[in-house]
Formats: sequence, structure tokens, C-alpha cells
Amino acid sequence: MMPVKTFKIDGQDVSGREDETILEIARENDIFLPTLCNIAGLKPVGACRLCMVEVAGSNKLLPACATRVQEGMEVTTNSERLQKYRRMILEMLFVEGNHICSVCVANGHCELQWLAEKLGVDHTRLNYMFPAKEVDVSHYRYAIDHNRCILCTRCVRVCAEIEGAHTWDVSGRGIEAKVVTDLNTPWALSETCTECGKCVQVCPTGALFKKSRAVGEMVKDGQFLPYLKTMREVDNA
Amino acid sequence: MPDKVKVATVWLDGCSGCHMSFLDIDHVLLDIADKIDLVYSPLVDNKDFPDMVDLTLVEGGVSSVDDRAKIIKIRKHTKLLLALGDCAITGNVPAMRNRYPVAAVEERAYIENADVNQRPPSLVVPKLLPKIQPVHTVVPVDIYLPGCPPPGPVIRDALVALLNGQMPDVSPRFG
Amino acid sequence: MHREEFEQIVQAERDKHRAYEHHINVCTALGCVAYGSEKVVDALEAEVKERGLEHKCKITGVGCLGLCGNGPIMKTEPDNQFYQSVKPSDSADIIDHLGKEPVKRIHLPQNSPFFIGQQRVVLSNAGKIDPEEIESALAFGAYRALFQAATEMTPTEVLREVTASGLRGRGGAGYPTGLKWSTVAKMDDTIKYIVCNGDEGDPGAFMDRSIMESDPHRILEGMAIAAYAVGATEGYIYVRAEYGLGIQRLKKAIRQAEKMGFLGNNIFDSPFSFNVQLRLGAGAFVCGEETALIASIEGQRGNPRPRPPYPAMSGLWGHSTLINNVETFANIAPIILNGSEWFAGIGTKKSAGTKVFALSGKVNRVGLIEVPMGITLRQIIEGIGGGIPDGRAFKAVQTGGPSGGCIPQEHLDTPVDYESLRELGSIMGSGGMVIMDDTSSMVSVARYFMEFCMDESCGKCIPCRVGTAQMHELLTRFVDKEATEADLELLEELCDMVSQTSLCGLGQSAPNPVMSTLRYFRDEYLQCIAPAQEPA
Amino acid sequence: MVRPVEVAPPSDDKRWRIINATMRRYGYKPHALIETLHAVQEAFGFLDDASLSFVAQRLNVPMSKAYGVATFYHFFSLKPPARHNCVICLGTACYIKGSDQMLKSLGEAYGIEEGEITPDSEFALLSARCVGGCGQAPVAVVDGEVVSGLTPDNVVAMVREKINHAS
Repeated sequence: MMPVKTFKIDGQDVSGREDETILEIARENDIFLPTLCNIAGLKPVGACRLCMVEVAGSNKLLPACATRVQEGMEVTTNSERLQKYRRMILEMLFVEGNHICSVCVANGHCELQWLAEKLGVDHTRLNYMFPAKEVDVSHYRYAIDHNRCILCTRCVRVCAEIEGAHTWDVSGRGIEAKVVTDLNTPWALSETCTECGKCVQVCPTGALFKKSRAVGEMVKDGQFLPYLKTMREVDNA
Repeated sequence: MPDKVKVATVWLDGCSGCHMSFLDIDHVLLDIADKIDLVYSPLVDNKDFPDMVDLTLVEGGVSSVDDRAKIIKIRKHTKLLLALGDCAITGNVPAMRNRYPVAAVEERAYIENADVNQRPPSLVVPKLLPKIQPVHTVVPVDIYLPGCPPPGPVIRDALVALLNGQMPDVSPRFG
Repeated sequence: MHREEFEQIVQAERDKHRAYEHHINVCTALGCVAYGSEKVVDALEAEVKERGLEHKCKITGVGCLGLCGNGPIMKTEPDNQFYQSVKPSDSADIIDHLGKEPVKRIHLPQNSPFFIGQQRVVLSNAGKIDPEEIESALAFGAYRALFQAATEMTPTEVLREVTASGLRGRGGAGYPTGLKWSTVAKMDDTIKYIVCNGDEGDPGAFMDRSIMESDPHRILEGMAIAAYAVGATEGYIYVRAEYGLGIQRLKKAIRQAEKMGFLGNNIFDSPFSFNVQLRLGAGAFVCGEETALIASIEGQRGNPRPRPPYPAMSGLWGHSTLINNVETFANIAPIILNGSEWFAGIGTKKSAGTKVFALSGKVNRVGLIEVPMGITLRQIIEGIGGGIPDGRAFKAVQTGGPSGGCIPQEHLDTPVDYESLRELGSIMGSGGMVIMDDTSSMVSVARYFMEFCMDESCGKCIPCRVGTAQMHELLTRFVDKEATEADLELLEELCDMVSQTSLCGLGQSAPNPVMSTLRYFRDEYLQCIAPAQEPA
Repeated sequence: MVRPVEVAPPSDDKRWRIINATMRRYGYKPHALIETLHAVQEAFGFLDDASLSFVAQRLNVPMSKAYGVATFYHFFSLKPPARHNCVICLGTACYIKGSDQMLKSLGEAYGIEEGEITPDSEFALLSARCVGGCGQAPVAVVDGEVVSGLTPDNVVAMVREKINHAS
């Protein structure tokens, strides 16, 4: 028997099994927490830092996706400080790549774009970095545009954890980090890719897409993977 | 009519789609027209920016020395500056040139892709800045209306609010 | 093995050592090697041979003697005379003067201010033993503490000693070592690991390298005692691949210790077994962070992961793991041998013991020093370090590397302990202490560290990956004197956001050098703000 | 116990035996990846697709993961090394004493930027975050040997002398 803990999120009494995370319980109770790297069904990595919450008694912010519930904890999900940090995180994502929503296949279906709208990001004071990033259109069905990649590593995890192919991984580090197939091989020449398309389905932006999709046409297929439970759908449900 | 609000619009490096969208607000345009004086705009024939206007809508990013001089001057002569659309706010599509050196961009545009008169731009073409920049990195901006273009109703609501003396409260999105 | 047997081995080595009338110990740690100390060893050996003194006079390549800036350094025993900047051509004179007045022109007097205020605990055998010969280490007490712990004490007694000593982690954060050990000891896990963090990556720090090069057995002994105390059987030493000499000496030390039965199965014929493996880093500063280090030992990218779970609960391959830094382990043997009370008596109440610092930068005497905690920064810089060269004025001392800060003149009388340095906006760090004079621009220094953090960011979490690059860009504007007031405001906001939201210590502390220079040298930033531009 | 995959080395070069021995010592376990890549780089001077692919398959590590590891750690190089190299230390102590200027002087003398190799593959100009020689700052490591007593003015001559001496 897994012990159940009761605690508070934004003053609301909630309960969760001790192996559940704050994020899971928040979602269960329709309490909004933004996420980008998290996706139900894949191991949490705590990388995007959007779901950081305040916990009374600790001066450190904690990622809700990677923090287990504890008896009596008092969680605050939406303080002014957290909102400010979240907006800044989104701004950072916008300036580190080349996100040109108006010509993107995912326009209108993009989690980054949607979160920016929801959290009220209408411009950024950060410096656009305008990096020179590649596009790999070698594959006959799929393509990756690194300009739109936010390094959430959902593709890496779904490929390794669910498909078992581990075609994707992250290369380099820091601001130079990039997802690659095999030995940075063009996608078409990958020896391990099974062409299952899971990576395309979990991508939160228009970085991974099906070919022949025009602007705004890259809609994720909700039926394709039953565990494709993004924050967005949960919130819209 | 002394109490008419003086409005200007300016077109920097963009496709003019935001101006089109502005015109897309249909009959509200007529209501607004009663309340404003469009003193300077690509839509009207007035060469000089007036001494002081109440509101300027700027479309497009700052791409050339000419754009930069223009927006710095306009900022001095306008009370409220509204960045209209993604190009003004992020650089957007025109900023796709930013990863290439200016010389390569000009080579591509004026020589490689030209059918006739293959030569670099002449003196009358304003010199390009190394990178297109959002307007607010050059001068302070008061209001942001992202979108490519911002939909007509968004522009309408923003203008109506401003004419009523309120800051617009819209939740627009990029793209 | 009984105590008598162990004592016999030690006594035999001591006798061998004492059979020589004179010892000449030449530093062969990296610094002095760069000054040509190996040639000095060769010349001395040739001279001894020529005079037929091989049985009377022993030349030993030893570890760090401290004053690295004036290398090669050497010491004669039993005369106890130090020589500095020794050249091969000095050999004859040095041997002529053994047991007599020292050679004046290269003499480094014992009463040199460099030695005053220093106290060697961690480095007590550095410069005495031949780091490549376990016999030499044994003659100076190596493995005696392990013998005592493993054969005469219970694990609980060892834990109690370490806890009572007040030792805190020397890697920088100062977490109580005893508490860490007790946590791992309490974990109910079939396999436990000991990991020694030798991935010293702070620019301006070379303490751990010196310990590895000078007294590798001290580290192994500390790890083995820890293993005994917490119930671990496997150990890993993770060393930067750049530390070639240290790696070579550690490898040799492990082999020799295994051969003597101090590592391996049934140590001292007891049921206690402990095996140590060496793992090489490959050039990633972030691997000093414990979860990243664990990932790296597992053969993966050095990406940190969120804590909890802490390594004590789930570390290497998911097992309970104790991670301490090189210097922390090097403190263990003396604590066991001399008792926790002795150790707690050194330093201050909350920061017990000594700390090794790598003193460098714009200071007259550059080198490796070991001082009791609580000594003031002034005593170190003006006393041991001999002040600022070329008649320039002191400006700041940087401690804690890219995670630390710059401390100005007015705080020089602050005692060196974990809490005081943190209050000043810096940290103890692993022990780098870089002195800057009035020619150093604090804005450039801040940018230098930000560039470091940007290059070393693993890229996993957004605030660190993008934030460091953004702050670097802003700081470049300041260095180029093109910044605006808005830039300063944004820089401060980024400092706050990155430190609050980053995943690991690298990102959380990356803004520290900026925040501390903003705190003490804000004027320098303001001077870099360009006057408002008129349109062209 | 998983039987190691039988994979033939990329060539019959004898150095592959050293690589194989390294992997065998760790039981062909995936966690031997970094140690094995160290062995490859020591034997061949750099890592290429063939060696990465061989090591990855032999250790049962996904290729993308091997590539990710090889590019994460800056000690590994995916390009063939130059005949000589000079690593300028940019540690704090060296930086304070002008090592960035030394880097500039050398870059100008050899016509390359930091991290580049001269077109004739003779000389590579590299930098390190700290070689731990802070006591002798500023220092450089020329063909593996630590050199001290450098200034932006003498560094080019000192490096040339070291290199000429070696060849």
C-alpha cells in the first residue's frame, strides 16, 4: 500500500500518493502549471524550469514535475515572482532560436506560442541571438528545423524510452547543444530510425514535422499515441 | 476640430500586411476616422512628420540606417509609440537575413536573383544595418501588438481602448 | 594483520629512511616541473654518484613544497633548509653545504613570512614523501589511520569521530562531512559506493592537483576509511584528464596499495573489502556537480539532474553513494590518528581545521598554502603572499572561482570561514584565491567568469543555457562601454532569475561574480554606460 | 549476461587491439564509453565516425548517445590533430596576467583563431580553462609540455623554439 499524503496547492486541499509529483496532483485538480519538457508517459527531466513552484518553508524554488508530494507541504504555483520568471524563460526560448511563427508549420498548434500568449509575453527585452541553425529535410517523410527546437528532449526520450530505437540524442553542450540522429547523420541515412513518427508527435513546436505540411498545418494527432498528454490538452479538456 | 487625436503610422521593414490589417477593421474605421486625424502615414500624402503626434503605429523592424534615423526622430515627436505586428516586435521574416552578412544578402538579392541590371544597390538605396532589430531595441516602445499580422479586431480593440484613454488589454500572440 | 605486523612494516621503512644521513627533497609537482625541477633531480643524482655518496645522501622527487611561483623548490633534511629557484648548476654547492650553513644565494629562510601562519594538516606529508613509493609514505604514517579504523574501531566510532571533528566539505559548499557519511551509513542498500571528486575545474585552483601529485595515498586512505564507516565496497576517483601527473601517481598508488593489501579484499585480513577504480573526466567543469559527476562515471553526458533524490539515497547506478572532494578525504587520516578534539581545536568553531588555498594572480608570493580557518584575508594576502608586486595597489581577491565573488579592500580583515565569505557575497569554494590589483577591471573579470560559465553550461536547463549567454552579451556591452541603463537593469534581473531557477549549482551560482562586483564595484559598471546617443 | 556483439574493428590497424583490451577490461559494459573514447583518442589522436560507430556497437551504446558524449566533453576531438599544438591557459591567474593577449599574438603569428589548425596541419592553437599551473601564470602547454615565463611579446618566439626543437 502506497501511503497517501495530503497537502495544499494554492490553499486548496489536495492529496496524492507519495510517488506522485506536485505537477501530477496539480493537473489532477485542474490547477494550471506551464510545462514544456514534461509530457505524461516519459521520464521527467526538470529541464524547462517553467513548472517551478514555491513551497512554504523553503527559499528554493522546486520543479513541480520532479518533486514528490509531501505531507503538509504548502505549494504556491502562481506568485508574481514565478510569473515573472516563467515569462523570462519563454523569452529566452524565443531569442535563442529563430522562431518565426508566421511561417511555421506549427503556427496555431505550438505549445511555445500558446504559452507565450497565455502568460502574456508580447515582446522581449532579451537580445535575439539569430543563430545560424540547420534544417534537415533529407528524410522522405519527416523533417527537422533546428531553428525551432527548444531542446526539451521529448523526441530523445520518446525514441529511447517508448520506441526503443534511441535514434535521437543531444550533442554538444550549452548554447551549442543540438539534437542529432545517430552520429549526426542526415536523418534519411540513420540506421536506427524506425520511421515511427513518435518524435514528430511529441515535439511541442514546429521543429519536427511531417513533410508536405504548410504553414499552420502541422497538427498533432491526439490518437496517435495514447500517452501523448501534453499540458495543453489537459488544460483545454 | 482641436480635440481630434493625432495619429501617425509608419512602415519600416515589413510587408505592409499590418497596414492592410489596420484597414481590415471595416466600419469601425469610419467611427475612428471621426475621432482621429491621420497626420502621417503611407496611406496619406504627407511627406513630413508633424511636430508632435499623440500616437504612432509602427510596422516593420529597423533594417537600414534610414529606418533607424526615422524611428529615432519619430520617437521624439510622438507621445505613444505602438509596435504593430511581429516585424516591429521581433524582426520576424525579414530577420531571416540576420544570419548572413549584409554583402551576401545583397549579392543574393541584387545579382544572383536579378534577371536584368545585375549590380549592387545604388547610392539611393539606404545602407542596410548588419542585423535587423526589433523597434524597442532602438527606441522605447509603449504598446506591443504582436501578430503576423495582428488581426483586424485586435487592432480595432486596441485603438478603441486608446481613444477612450485606456491602455489596451488584449492577449495577442506571435504569428 | 595484527598491529605488531603493521608496526614492523612501518618500522622497516622508517629504518630504511633513516639509513641515509641526508635527504634532498626536490619538488616534482607540475609547477616545479615546468621550471625544470626534473633536470635538477638528475644533476643532483649525478653529483651524488660522482662523489660516491649514494648510501649517505638520498635524492627524492617529492610533492608540493608550497612556493610554486619561485620553483623549482627543494628542501634538505634533517637540516630543514629550503632552496628556491634552484638550477642544475647549483647541485655541487647544495651538496657541499649539507649539514652546514645553507647556500645563501638560493636560500629560502624558514622564517620567511611565507611560512608564518601556515599549518599543514592535509599537506603534512607533501614534500616529505616520494609520491611514487608507498614505502616512503608508510615511513611517514600512511595507512596507520586506516589500520586503526578497520581493525580497532567500529564503523559507528569512525562516524562519531568524523562528526565530532566538525569537518565540512572542502569542495566549496561546506556541507558537514559527518552528516553526509551518517546518511549513507544509514541507507539500507546492498551496494554502496564511495566517490572522490577530483574534477577540480575552477580556473585558478590547483589544490586537489597538488594533493594528488604529492600524497596520493592520503586520498586512498581517506576513501577506504569512509568505505569502512559507511559500509561501501567500491570506490571511484574521478580526476580531470588534464591532470596527467596526478593520474599517473594515483594509478601507481592504487596498484601499490593493492599489493600491500591496504586496498582490495579482506583488508588487514579483516572482512572489510574495498576496491578503487580511477575514472577520467574529459573536460567538463559541470562534472564537479555531484549528479553530473555520477552521470559521467556511468559513461554518459555530464548532465545534472534534479535533487532530491540526493546521491546518498540514489547515486551511482541508483545505489547509495558518498561523494566527497579530494581535500575532504585527505583530512580523514589525521582526524582518526589525532582525534576529533584535536581537529576541532584548529580553525574556528563552525569551520574547523585548515584549508588549502591556491594563491595566485597579482601577489608577490604565488603558491599553495595551507592555513587554519579563521585566518584573515589580509594575513594571507599581505603576510603569506607578501602583498602586491610592482608597487601597485590591492583591488580585490577572488575566491570560489566562477561560483564565487570578488572581495574588496574594506573586507580584508574578514576571517576565512564558510559563513563569513558567504556573507560577503562570495564562497569558500574549493580554494582558488586570485589576487587582483588596480589594473584589473572588475567588469572584465565578471565577463571572464560569465564566459567560463557559458562555455561550461551543459545546456540542459534553459535559465543557465540561455541566461549565461545573455548575461555574457550584456557584460560585453559594458566592457565595450556601449551599455545603457536598461542593460544594467536587465543584467540584474537576469542575475536574480538565473540564480533562482537554474537546475544545478553551476547555473545557480553563475551570477555570483557579477552580483559581487555589482555590489562592491558598481561605479565601474556605471562608468561603462554610454552617454545617450543623438540620432545621426 | 549479455554476450558482447561481435563487431569487426574498422581496420586491421594494430591499435584496435588496445581499444579492444580497454573494453574487455570493463566487460564491454556501456559505462566504459568514456574510458574507451579516451583510449581511442590516445591511440588515433581523434575520434571519427568509424571509431565512434565501432565503439558504440561493441559497448551496446546507441550511436546518437556515443556522439552526444563525444561532443559533450571538450577533451575529445572529432578532427585530426595538428602535428604540433599549443594550449594557452585561460585560467583566472593566467588571464589576470594577460594570457588572452598571448592567445592574440599567437593567433596573429600563425594566422588562425583559437581552436583552429593551420592549413598545412602543422600547428593548432588551443585554449584551456585552467591547466592548474597557476603558480607559474601565465602558462602554455606546448606539445604536452608546460611552459612558463611567457609574455604576449615573447610567446611566439618561445613556442616556435619549442616546436623547432621537437622536430
